Amino acid sequence: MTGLALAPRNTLWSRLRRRPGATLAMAAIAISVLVAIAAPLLALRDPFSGSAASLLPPLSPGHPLGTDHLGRDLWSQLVYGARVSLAVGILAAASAVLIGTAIGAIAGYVGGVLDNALMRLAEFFQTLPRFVLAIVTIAFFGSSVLHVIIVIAILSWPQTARLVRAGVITLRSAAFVEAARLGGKSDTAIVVREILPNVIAPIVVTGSLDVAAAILLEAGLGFFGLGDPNLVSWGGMLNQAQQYLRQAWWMSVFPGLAITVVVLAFNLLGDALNDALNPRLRDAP
Amino acid sequence: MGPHELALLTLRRLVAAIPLVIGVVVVNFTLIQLAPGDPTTALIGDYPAPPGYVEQVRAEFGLDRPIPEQLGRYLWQVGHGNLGYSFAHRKDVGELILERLPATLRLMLTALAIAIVLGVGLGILAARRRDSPLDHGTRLFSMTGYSVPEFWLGQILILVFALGLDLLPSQGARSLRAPPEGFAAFLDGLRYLALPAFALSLRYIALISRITRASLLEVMNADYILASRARGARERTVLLAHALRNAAPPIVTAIAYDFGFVLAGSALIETVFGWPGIGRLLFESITRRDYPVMTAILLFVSLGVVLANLIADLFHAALDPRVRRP
Amino acid sequence: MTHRSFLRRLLTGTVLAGTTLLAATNLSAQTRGGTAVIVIDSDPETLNAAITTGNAPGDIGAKLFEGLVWVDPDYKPQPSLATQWTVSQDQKTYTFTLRRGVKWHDGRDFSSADVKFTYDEALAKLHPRTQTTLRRLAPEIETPDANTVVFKLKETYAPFINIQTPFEAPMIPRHVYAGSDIKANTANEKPIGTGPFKFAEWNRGQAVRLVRNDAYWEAGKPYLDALVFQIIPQGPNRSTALETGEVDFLYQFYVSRPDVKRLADNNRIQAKRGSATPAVYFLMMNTARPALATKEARQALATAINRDLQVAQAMDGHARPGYGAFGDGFPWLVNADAAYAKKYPLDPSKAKALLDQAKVAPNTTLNLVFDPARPMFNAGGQIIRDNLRQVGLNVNLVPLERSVMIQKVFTERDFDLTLQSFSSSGDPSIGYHRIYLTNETRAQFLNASGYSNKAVDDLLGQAATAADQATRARLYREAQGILNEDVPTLVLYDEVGTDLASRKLNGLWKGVDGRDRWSEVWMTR
Amino acid sequence: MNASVIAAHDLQHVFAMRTGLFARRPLYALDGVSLDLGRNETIALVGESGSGKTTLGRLLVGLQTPSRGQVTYRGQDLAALRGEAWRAFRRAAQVVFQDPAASLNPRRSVASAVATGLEGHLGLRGTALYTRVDELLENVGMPPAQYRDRLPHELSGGQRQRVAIARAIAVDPEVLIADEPVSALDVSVRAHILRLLQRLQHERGLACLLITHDLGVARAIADRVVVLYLGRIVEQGPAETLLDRPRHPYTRSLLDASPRPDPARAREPQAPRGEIPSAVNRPTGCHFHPRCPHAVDRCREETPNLRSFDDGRLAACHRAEEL
Amino acid sequence: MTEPLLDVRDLRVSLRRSGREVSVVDGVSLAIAPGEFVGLVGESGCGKSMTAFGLVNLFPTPAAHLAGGTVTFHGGRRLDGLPPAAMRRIRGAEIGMVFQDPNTYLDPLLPIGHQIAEALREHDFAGDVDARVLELLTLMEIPDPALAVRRFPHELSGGQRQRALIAAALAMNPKLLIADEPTTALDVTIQAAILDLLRRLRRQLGIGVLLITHDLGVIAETCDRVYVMYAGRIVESNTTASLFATPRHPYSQGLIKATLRPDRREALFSIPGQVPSPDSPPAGCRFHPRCPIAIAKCMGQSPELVSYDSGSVACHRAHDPAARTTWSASAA
Repeated sequence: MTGLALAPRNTLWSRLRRRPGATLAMAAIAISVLVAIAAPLLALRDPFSGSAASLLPPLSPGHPLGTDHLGRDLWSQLVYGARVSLAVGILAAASAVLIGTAIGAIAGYVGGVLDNALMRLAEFFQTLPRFVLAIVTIAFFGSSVLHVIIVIAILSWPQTARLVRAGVITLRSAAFVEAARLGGKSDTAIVVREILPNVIAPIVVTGSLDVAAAILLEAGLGFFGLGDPNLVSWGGMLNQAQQYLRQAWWMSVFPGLAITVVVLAFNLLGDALNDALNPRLRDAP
Repeated sequence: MGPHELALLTLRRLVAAIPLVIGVVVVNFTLIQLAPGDPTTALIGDYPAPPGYVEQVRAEFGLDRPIPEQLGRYLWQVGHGNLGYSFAHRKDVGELILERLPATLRLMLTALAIAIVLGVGLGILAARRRDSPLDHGTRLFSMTGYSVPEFWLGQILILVFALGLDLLPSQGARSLRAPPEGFAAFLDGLRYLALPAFALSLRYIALISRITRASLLEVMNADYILASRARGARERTVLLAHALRNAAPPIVTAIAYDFGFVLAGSALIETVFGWPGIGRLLFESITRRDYPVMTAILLFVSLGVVLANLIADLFHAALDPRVRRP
Repeated sequence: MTHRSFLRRLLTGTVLAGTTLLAATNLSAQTRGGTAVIVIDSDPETLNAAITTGNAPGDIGAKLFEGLVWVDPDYKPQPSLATQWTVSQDQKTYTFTLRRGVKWHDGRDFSSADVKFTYDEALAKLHPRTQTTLRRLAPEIETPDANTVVFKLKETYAPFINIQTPFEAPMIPRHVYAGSDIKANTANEKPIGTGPFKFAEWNRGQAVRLVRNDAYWEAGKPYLDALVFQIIPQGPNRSTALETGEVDFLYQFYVSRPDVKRLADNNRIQAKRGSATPAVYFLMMNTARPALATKEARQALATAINRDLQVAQAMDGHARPGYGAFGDGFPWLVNADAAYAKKYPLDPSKAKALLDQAKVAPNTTLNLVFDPARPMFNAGGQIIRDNLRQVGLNVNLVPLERSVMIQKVFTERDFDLTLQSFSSSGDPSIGYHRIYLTNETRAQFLNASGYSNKAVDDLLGQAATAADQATRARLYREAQGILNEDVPTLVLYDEVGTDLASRKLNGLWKGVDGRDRWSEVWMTR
Repeated sequence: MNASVIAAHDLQHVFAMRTGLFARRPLYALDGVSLDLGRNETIALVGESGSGKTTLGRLLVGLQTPSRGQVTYRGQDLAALRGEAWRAFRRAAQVVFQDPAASLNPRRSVASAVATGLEGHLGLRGTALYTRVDELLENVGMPPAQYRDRLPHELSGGQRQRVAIARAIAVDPEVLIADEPVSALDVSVRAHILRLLQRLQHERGLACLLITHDLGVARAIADRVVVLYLGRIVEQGPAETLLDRPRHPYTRSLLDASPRPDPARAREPQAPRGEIPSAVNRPTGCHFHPRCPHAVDRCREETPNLRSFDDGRLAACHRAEEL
Repeated sequence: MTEPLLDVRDLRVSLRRSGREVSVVDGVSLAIAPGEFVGLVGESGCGKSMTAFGLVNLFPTPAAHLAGGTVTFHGGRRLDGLPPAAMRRIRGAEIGMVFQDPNTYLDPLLPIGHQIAEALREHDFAGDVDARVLELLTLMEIPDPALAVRRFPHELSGGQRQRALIAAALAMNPKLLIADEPTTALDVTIQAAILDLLRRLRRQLGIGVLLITHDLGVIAETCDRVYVMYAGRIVESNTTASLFATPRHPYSQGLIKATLRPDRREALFSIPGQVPSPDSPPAGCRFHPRCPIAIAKCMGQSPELVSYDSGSVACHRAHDPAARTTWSASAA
């Protein structure tokens, strides 16, 4: 039970900072978020503005990363692409975590038939091939960023739900929860104020990993040409680059690296959080 | 574990899986039916069809029936082992899948074997030398492997190993020009397997090594490990007899859980490497709106996941006497 | 003379000169043996070429099956299963004399009964393209003897002999198919033809393997022992496979355009530029939408869209910029006076003025629907979006999966602009009329622009049945005059295809279509 | 003895225990237990683990519902309480749990733990709440200024248990169930807590049920002792007489087995034979007979009833008189 | 005392915590004669377990390590500084260990016979392993040994599990058994049975036993001699009888007084305050903040362990008569 307890913030922070990967990851995430926010300032040109100067290699005058097959500036696209990738990743993961937490908490706390039904549902969603369903659904609803976010969220919640449920089940009969019950607290207050704060650790960890997974999934959809062509996204850039892999490696390498780095950062952060939050893996008490 | 216990356990898990599988079939079917677009367009080609032709084709394949009726018919057929008829391939779906299945199994099992061997190995190394440079290096490698988009990686691998170094073939599953025989055919197969299997396995190497490491670290803190050491057990014994055995369940669970995702991954990898398996068939059938093939493959994947979970359960039961009690 | 026809003459000349030279100097250079690997992109839906127009079945079918004739690079029919033919004065009766001693792959004799059966039961009912033609011609087929077939047509049809190819009219065996459901016959997976190669095996997802037909009617041919059709789904990987020598032949349909230059520069690879069948890529505008209802608005788009950039970037140079309503793939019909280059040179400020004139509000948003599986549409859409932004129009790109796109565009007509490509199928009357003819059926791959002009309908109707080329040319020029002014559909470019092959292969491109005449291909060892 | 506040009447609590593919067998956690808990008295409930002590405690405060029998609060059946009446009971019966580390939310401060019932039951807010919390902390010997804002992990075990006690008494309960309140604490500080409980019980006239496996703890503060074995009461009576002269062989064996800090006591090994059986496989007759050195045939066949003796004790042993 | 079985001098154990070294065992010396039953008692957090682990240089956390002192074992062999491989051959063969919670110290996935045999196999037992396992189970009075060998931990009761753990610890006939709170997790009746077993084994096998417990009652009933430990140090040692009769150190006195007895009702007593954290031990006598008779010297100067009669004590006021009944005044 104490295994689910989140240690006070300051010590978490210091434990995180002691992990070299975590520091790097947080720095990378912070930079990419800043880049996404400051995209209009950082971009050299309109990312959609084409020219006859197509397939210029990196370090060409005015195009630090070169241009794509339509003569558009790759650096500017990369910078604007960060917006879509991060927005999709973060919003999708946040929605998945919200849905998962709500469902997991209800299932775990109420128990019985409802728990059974909800967990069957979760199991069911986990059995479904996620990527394939995402493709079908996006093809059906059309490829807008909002749809991508919704689809990823709907397909990603079960993991969080299971973890939250497990935590809630462990805690719902914990002595301090029973004490709160005896203290006349309502069920909602017990779940929200007593139990959930103690199951935050796995939620934060899966949340962070969900961001990584969502960015990858979005890239995969983009790669299959299911991204929104009215926006610049890294997956979409990779899709275009496919055709020019041999002529213009830069079209593929830069967005591919950008995806890898950001996904890696979120994965590393999740891993570090997991280590930092898991008391059984901690150093001696 | 006696055969009786095993049979009972298997039976129970299978019974529990039935509603799940039916649910999967129903939802897959409904979703695909809801999706716009008409499978007959694939059949008709890029040319205006004569009047009545579309209707004729639709009637022929029962596509003009109400969806519940189509679903009912489909369920009835599936229950009788008939997976339907592929428009795009003009062939029985069951046969089509069975033809493609061996290639996918070969790729997936090879990738899985690579992933298990390397993943568990790296996980052990990292856990044994926790917080050492080796640990950090292994984790960074596995993390990177986990973060690289596999389709992108596949193309880079082709660029480097097939084009740049001219070491390995980039496409297909075996030499077609002059198919070798006997042992040479086996080696030939390995050459073709190398790149796609590696590209597919990288993610799972990462996944398995992470879980192995975490699980081992947790187990290594267990009291019985201390007790075994206090008994004077060699580190090898501690690791093999106690730690790995106890750390195995979460690893096995993760492998089983990700089985379904391996297939999704193989849809991408098989497409990139021209591998003649189910993953690519799935990808092709999605682009061709080949409903029966899609539903059948989705069903297969779900069955695969159920089966993988069953195997994992049996593995648990074989490993853990506490689970054996029904 | 257009640039393109000049190029073709030049190329044809070279190839012909080459063969003549070879034939004259060293006949024994044509060695027997070897396996050639040809790329296809996916499993063929069937191997019965008589019931499909798919590319892969056509490719494989051209080696397995034969038509009555084959067509040479000058579009001249050459004897194949028919050794000779006569045409009646009214151009409605065709009499073919069949080759004697031709055997099906299973050893049975080929006869006129097979031809009649193929036409009546397969082509007229099941071949997606030929059946439309035959519906109009409604031929009565007579078989006076085993080696003679007589076709009596209802209408004249200039290209009738030219459709007797293995692609449009492949002969299938009556004794195998008679009395069965042709679409479901198991022979579709293990086909029996008369062609130079026989079916051997089909590994789904991997390859279709054909072997030499030792009993082929043309003695000594084919040269190759076997053909393997390897399936490679992704364009760039197909290029790679050709470079690494894993495959030997890449038909233009399967070529990834950005790779062509690099591949053509490879000294192990030979290239042949030029399309067998003209095809146009165009922007269709929905005239039912207020913003596009006036011809000034549509002319504004024609003036604002950079067709050269489309060619250079969307097609990587493998196209010719849009010439007019029918492109320039058929040089005999082009109307130079009404050419886009004259009427609509790129001029954003003029486009703006036209938009003002048409009272199209600035910042109007137009939905551009396309199938994202086609790379040139993705790129083309982006270019159009960028071009139109310069003149104050917003374009919202709407990529839709093919079948959804068909539904949205052709059935529902819920679009402002759409990118499409139509093949001429060898004659403007087969492939191009449908772009402009009044269409109320909402069937797929017809005119979805809502444009309807009685004058155009009449002109095209006459052009379809006119027997002599000069008349047809005049009718087409007149139609272009109207269509290039109204621009319901803006032709962006004419495709230029390139076949690529390993230099080890010799004797390629004997037919107008690179997939044909593989009986003459041989391999340097 | 005062009138009972909470009483158990013939309580039975059964779990279904899975024993096969479809088979389930009943597990009797409690079987036919009756007990009165009056004002101003402390009853010690003793027995080995698995005897049903904790289950009985939970049933008495309504955290679980019995399979059979009833619990009454001031004569009313708990099962029939609804709305206000139920809330009144909730407030009247409070629990101090065994593990002080687990009974406090690791993320909430001492003050917020003590405030739980004050907010929930009494609806106190703001200054009134703070004042009351401080009083309570003072009352359990934790200077509020020093401890109010601490988190549980910053406290020692004894301090945590004092916070838990403060939380329990905050709502002025009538009944306090203390489930092994000192077993997780060091010997040296147990007395603190017991003394605190004793004082509060006296001051407030609480009905106190002390659940413990430690006869020393029972002896220290209990007025009455109730001995449970395999879900049944085997002996019950005033603490002094019961622990000095046990009537039931089980009570005697517990006493014999309890270590005491007295090397002079020449204790011959008298541990009862075997171990407490599983509640799924209860022995026939007297459940204790397999371990009882005095068992006769009758013990194996006939379940002994709880009988009254003239010294105010009850015992369930066929041979209680002889031994 | 002739040659002791185990002679520990000035043992120190430290923990690495947040980059700092924290001393948890601070100069402990103790000795065990062959066949002697010695108790080590103190509150939790006093360093009892760490002392035991320090003896065999095996710690439950990688943060802990030996920081000094000598450990001399049977035959004058030094255990401190022994290379890991050599230390391993001592552990389980010559020194057996039994732990607190039999539930967690047995591998749940292996039959107990296997775990008992592990001790034999890992030390290359010369005889018939299976026979030896059966013999051990019989010795531990586990019913039906032939069947029990194949049982898994979860199929046994708590008492039987502890017996299995003891069997594994005794498999190689060690000369010393370290038992760390072996009965704390068990019911009193089972505790009594296990203690009976330990006493019998000591008689039968003549092994020395170091029993670590917080329960003076357990000590009183089993041990020949006792060491009392407080905050990482030994504060008093004596024969059991003498210690209980005349405890010299205020801490020992307090512990005895605080122990609750079932046989008589005594005033409730507890030692005020709590064990200091090893991060910041008090200066001087570590017990002084809790000690009612502490004087200025106690705060400044750490008392040495001084021998008297049969025992020794570390208290500046040990010879002050008032220090014999330290807690009489404060008993409330």
